[in-house]
Amino acid sequence: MKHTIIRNDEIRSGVFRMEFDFADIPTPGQFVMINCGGNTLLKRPFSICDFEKDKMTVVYEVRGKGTYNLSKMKISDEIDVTGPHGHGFDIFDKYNNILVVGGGIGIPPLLFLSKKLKSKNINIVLGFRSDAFLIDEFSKYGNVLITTEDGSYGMKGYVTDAMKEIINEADIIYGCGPKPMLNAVKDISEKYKIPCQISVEERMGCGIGACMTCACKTVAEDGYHYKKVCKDGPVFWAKEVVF
Amino acid sequence: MKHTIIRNDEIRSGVFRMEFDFADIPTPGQFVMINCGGNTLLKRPFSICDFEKDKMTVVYEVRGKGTYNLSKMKISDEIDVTGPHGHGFDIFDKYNNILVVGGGIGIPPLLFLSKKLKSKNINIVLGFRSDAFLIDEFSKYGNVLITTEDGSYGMKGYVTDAMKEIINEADIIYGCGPKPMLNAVKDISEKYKIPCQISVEERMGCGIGACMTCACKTVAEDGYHYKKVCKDGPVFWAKEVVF
Amino acid sequence: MSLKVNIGNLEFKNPVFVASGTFGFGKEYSQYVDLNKLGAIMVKGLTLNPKEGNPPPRIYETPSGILNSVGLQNPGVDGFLRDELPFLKKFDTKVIVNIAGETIEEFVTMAQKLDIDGVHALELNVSCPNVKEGGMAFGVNPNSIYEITKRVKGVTNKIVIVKLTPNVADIKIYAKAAEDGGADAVSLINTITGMAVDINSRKPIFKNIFAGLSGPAVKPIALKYVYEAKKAVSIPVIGMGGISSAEDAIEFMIVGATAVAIGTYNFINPTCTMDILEDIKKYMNKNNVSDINQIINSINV
Amino acid sequence: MSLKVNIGNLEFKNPVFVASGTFGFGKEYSQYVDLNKLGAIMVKGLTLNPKEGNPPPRIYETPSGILNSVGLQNPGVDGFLRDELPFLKKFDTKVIVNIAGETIEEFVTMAQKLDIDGVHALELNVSCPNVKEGGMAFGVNPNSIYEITKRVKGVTNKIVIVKLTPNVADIKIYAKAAEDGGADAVSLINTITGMAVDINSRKPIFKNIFAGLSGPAVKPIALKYVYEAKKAVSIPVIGMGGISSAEDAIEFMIVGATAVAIGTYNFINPTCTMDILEDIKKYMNKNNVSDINQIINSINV
Ligand SMILES: Cc1cc2nc3c(=O)[nH]c(=O)nc-3n(C[C@H](O)[C@H](O)[C@H](O)COP(=O)(O)OP(=O)(O)OC[C@H]3O[C@@H](n4cnc5c(N)ncnc54)[C@H](O)[C@@H]3O)c2cc1C
Ligand SMILES: Cc1cc2nc3c(=O)[nH]c(=O)nc-3n(C[C@H](O)[C@H](O)[C@H](O)COP(=O)(O)OP(=O)(O)OC[C@H]3O[C@@H](n4cnc5c(N)ncnc54)[C@H](O)[C@@H]3O)c2cc1C
Ligand SMILES: Cc1cc2nc3c(=O)[nH]c(=O)nc-3n(C[C@H](O)[C@H](O)[C@H](O)COP(=O)(O)O)c2cc1C
Ligand SMILES: Cc1cc2nc3c(=O)[nH]c(=O)nc-3n(C[C@H](O)[C@H](O)[C@H](O)COP(=O)(O)O)c2cc1C
Ligand code: FES
Ligand code: FES
Repeated sequence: MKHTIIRNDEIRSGVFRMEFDFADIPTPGQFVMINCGGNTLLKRPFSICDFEKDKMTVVYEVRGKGTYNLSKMKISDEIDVTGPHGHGFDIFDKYNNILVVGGGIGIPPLLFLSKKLKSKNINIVLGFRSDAFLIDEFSKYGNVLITTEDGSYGMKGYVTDAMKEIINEADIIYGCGPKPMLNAVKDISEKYKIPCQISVEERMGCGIGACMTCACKTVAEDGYHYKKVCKDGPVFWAKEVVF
Repeated sequence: MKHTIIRNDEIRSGVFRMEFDFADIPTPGQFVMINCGGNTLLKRPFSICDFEKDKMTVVYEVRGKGTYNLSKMKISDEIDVTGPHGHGFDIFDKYNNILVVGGGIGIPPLLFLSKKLKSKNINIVLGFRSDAFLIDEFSKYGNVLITTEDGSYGMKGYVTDAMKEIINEADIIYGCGPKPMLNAVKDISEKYKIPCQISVEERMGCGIGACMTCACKTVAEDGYHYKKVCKDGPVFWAKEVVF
Repeated sequence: MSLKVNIGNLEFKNPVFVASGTFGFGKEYSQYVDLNKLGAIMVKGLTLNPKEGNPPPRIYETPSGILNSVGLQNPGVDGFLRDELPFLKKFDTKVIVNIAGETIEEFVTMAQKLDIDGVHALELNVSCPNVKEGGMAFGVNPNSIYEITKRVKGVTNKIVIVKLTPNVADIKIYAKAAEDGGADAVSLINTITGMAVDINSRKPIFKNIFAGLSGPAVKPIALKYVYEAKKAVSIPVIGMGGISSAEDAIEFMIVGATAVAIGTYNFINPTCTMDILEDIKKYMNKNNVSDINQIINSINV
Repeated sequence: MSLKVNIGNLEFKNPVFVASGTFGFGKEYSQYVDLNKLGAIMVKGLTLNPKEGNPPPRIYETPSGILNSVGLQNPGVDGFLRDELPFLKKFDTKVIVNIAGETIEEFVTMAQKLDIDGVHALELNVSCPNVKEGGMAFGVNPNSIYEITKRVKGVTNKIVIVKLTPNVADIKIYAKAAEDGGADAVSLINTITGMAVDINSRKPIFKNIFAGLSGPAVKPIALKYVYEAKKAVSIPVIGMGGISSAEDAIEFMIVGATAVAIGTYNFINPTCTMDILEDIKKYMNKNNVSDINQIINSINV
């Protein structure tokens, strides 16, 4: 399962966009597992940011040694990738008004989602700490609203602040980002009674549902149930997830 | 201790010549320790094959994962190298007739040695299993005699066969190669009472004399003594070494 | 060339198994691996009742290894029989069911429920470091090992394998206790207890503080335990712990393993078991070994 | 910012030590490291008489680790005093002399010979896996640990540190035995017993069959032992096993290590101790820790 790197550019300080050849067609919200080489052992999960015939894009932030190694790879180097894995976002014909909400490095999978949405009215709220990325790409698929924590770009504040202004239009919310953001998005969706799907993260072993390490606590009749982020998710209905 | 690779070519199937920038001036027979990257841990020892102002050459054979990783490195990649380490060959003004004997991947350090020898009469016997390498380079410094085990190049047979024909001329022998060859060279040197220095190999930890892992059995008054290949050697007087 | 090995009265088509807890119930890996080609599948550890396991995080990477603290999340024996066994029965491989009781009685009850068609062997997990009840407490007590083995043997016709923990000083005593209890084989090693700390919060990474180390890092330790266990017993030993290549697998067989199980490395390369199998054949060819049994316990000391 | 730590009545300028057997007698590394900057140097294990050690090979790389079987090659106590101590005395660091007796009497004799200027502490090596006499046999017996510690304490004014082996099931008993014997500190872990096999010759790589595993691979295991040891005793613990970075060192301190020692990683990066020291300072700065003692044993469970 070797794949050749076509592109690996730093699109913002510490954030890279990597493209590699890949044949299997994914759905939005799915992810791939990449062997980052060096002395890493486990493959790392990355959401699919874009896919065109035989070409996959992931956007990643350098956080530890795996993503650091990845950032040092060059065009025509080969990487070991498996996937696409997991259960992505469900797309419904019945919803015309879509609200897409992303934060930080949770934003990449929402690009592929936005591209695949066929609805008329798509509002995309993207939150960054400071420098933004992928804005032009998102603009092709909907109305983009940017928030930054330091106010350096777009609105100053959090995505949840921006969301509130357009929430009344929304028939469904799709979210991906850090846990506190997802928790806040879940709360808003419940308050406004709008269906909401979120993509969650957890550390993974196998990535395919065999090892039970990627537990996500979900509500169950008799209390709670640990579902698998890699197989049942990474996208869950917000109301299912116990934070 | 980062050094930039200037060249890394396959000079014969499975044998590579790597050049990198290096400032510290070595003597023939010394070695460097190279971090081969990937998931190797210990640095690997490699003899210095050549050195010109700020430029070091090593020639290595792909044997395991370290040398495999090394062979995949590209020009301008950086490698972590320490050295020069160890006690190399002693060069004596008093000897005019030199016999240099090398086998297989033990040959590289003898090139740097041959270059530094100032004697008039240098015979160089190089043994290979089949394909030879570095022949042209050696020819600059002495009379080269080649043996191959399969007879594909030069004389068919072992270096020790070829040695016998010119042994009478020799004032000193320098040898490097696989253990059985060194043992045979030692025997010949003792038979003909010719001083002989050989470079031996052992697995290493630190490479600088601190860990006691690179033991070479040597003769001692009270039986034997384990000397350190990395510090006392890798070059020893043949008569010292207990095979 | 014969790759067949025997444990008790059971014949396995080859000695390459997959380790409990790393291969689910086979379904997920069946997209990568032809399950028919595996010597055996050791399924995820089962408890009598369904178990939710420990809160996340449950996995943490260490140098050439992983710490896990799954805490035996599993659907319970009945869930397994209902939802998983039918799928496994479709394949021509051996199914080894790993069971972890909180009490001796639970082991017995599970063994009874599992004494049915499609299950070929039981692996008694007396060595799970990630659960509070039972688990390793049994595994570090030779009397418990003896007792559990004997009681389970009394109620089942299946081959009984006892899975040993490496968290003991002298493995020989524990292997012997299993043999004395009537075990058909012992398997080892389970994970080695370890821990990790988040230096920013100064909290242990895992809620349970400790977790189990597996993967290539543990191989030299596992190999030593297998060698020692084999010296202590005459029943077969199933070796595991850090195997990632045919070379590793052969090392384990040379020191005495009749079969080997691959755990963590399935995560790194999902087809590694197939590669290992092919490379074992190459090794046998190259070394003129016509029967894999010639390798087993052939160490030359 | 203060990096000073205390063990018994001895003050160390910082908690970054180098582990016995990996740093010789300091001389070799002095070209890479300013020895004055080290908290302490734990010198290569000494025996009463010079010792030649085991035949090669003595080292073998494993995933993120190494197996070693040096077998305590060393110049003996007298050789050390004559040829090595004078060099070490030139530096402003603490010298901890690691000693390994084959008998309790040998420990006592060595301690007496070493009760001189320039030696700051003794580390009793009751845990070497690579020698036949003494070594680990002492380390797996709490009574021996107690006895050796008590006897040595009776003849020396130096700080006495007892080096524990991880090849036991319950480290707490052994740490406690050292404390009860009067030890000023315990240090751990020594190497973990492991093995490796050459699949072509089917022989063990090492003549002694077993060897000692060290390096990053063992870190999660070492951390657990240090955590447990610290819970069992009130004397300081010196933590080691697989440390390769300041993060690792801090993990050990958080779980209870008053100081840490770097072993194998010196081979990989000869200046790693200096890097670790600098990065510990950065961590302290970033986390507003003014005194390193605020980190020690600060685990938040
Ligand atoms: C389904 C899924 C999709 C993801 N998509 C993306 C993406 O598109 N782009 C991107 O940059 N990152 C993504 N991540 C996170 C990414 O997997 C981690 O950043 C990466 O594994 C870190 O590897 P490392 O070796 O660089 O860091 P490590 O040294 O392993 O760890 C560095 C930090 O990353 C955290 N981390 C490690 N593994 C994970 C994990 N599996 N999930 C979350 N955090 C982790 C650790 O807690 C630690 O704080 C995704 C994670 C999941 C589970
Ligand atoms: C002083 C000295 C100088 C050397 N000079 C050269 C040189 O100029 N060119 C060259 O190609 N090789 C040289 N070697 C050998 C070289 O160090 C090994 O081939 C290399 O370490 C193998 O690394 P690996 O990761 O590829 O193989 P590994 O996977 O580590 O092992 C593959 C094989 O190499 C053998 N090996 C491993 N380490 C050593 C070692 N330290 N010494 C000898 N054999 C070893 C193993 O026994 C095994 O059979 C030298 C060794 C020494 C001690
Ligand atoms: C995520 C994970 C879950 C495991 N679950 C079980 C289990 O349920 N029962 C069991 O006996 N062993 C379990 N193990 C231990 C493995 O079966 C195996 O003994 C151990 O991981 C060593 O092999 P390895 O290094 O090849 O992984 C588990 C291991 C891992 C990594
Ligand atoms: C080559 C080598 C030699 C060692 N010699 C000794 C010794 O003489 N005395 C001792 O107490 N420990 C000895 N050790 C053990 C180390 O001091 C240390 O306890 C162990 O290696 C774990 O630390 P590390 O993983 O950082 O190497 C030795 C370790 C190695 C690798
Ligand atoms: S990562 Fe293995 S089950 Fe999800
Ligand atoms: S390699 Fe450490 S002493 Fe020679």
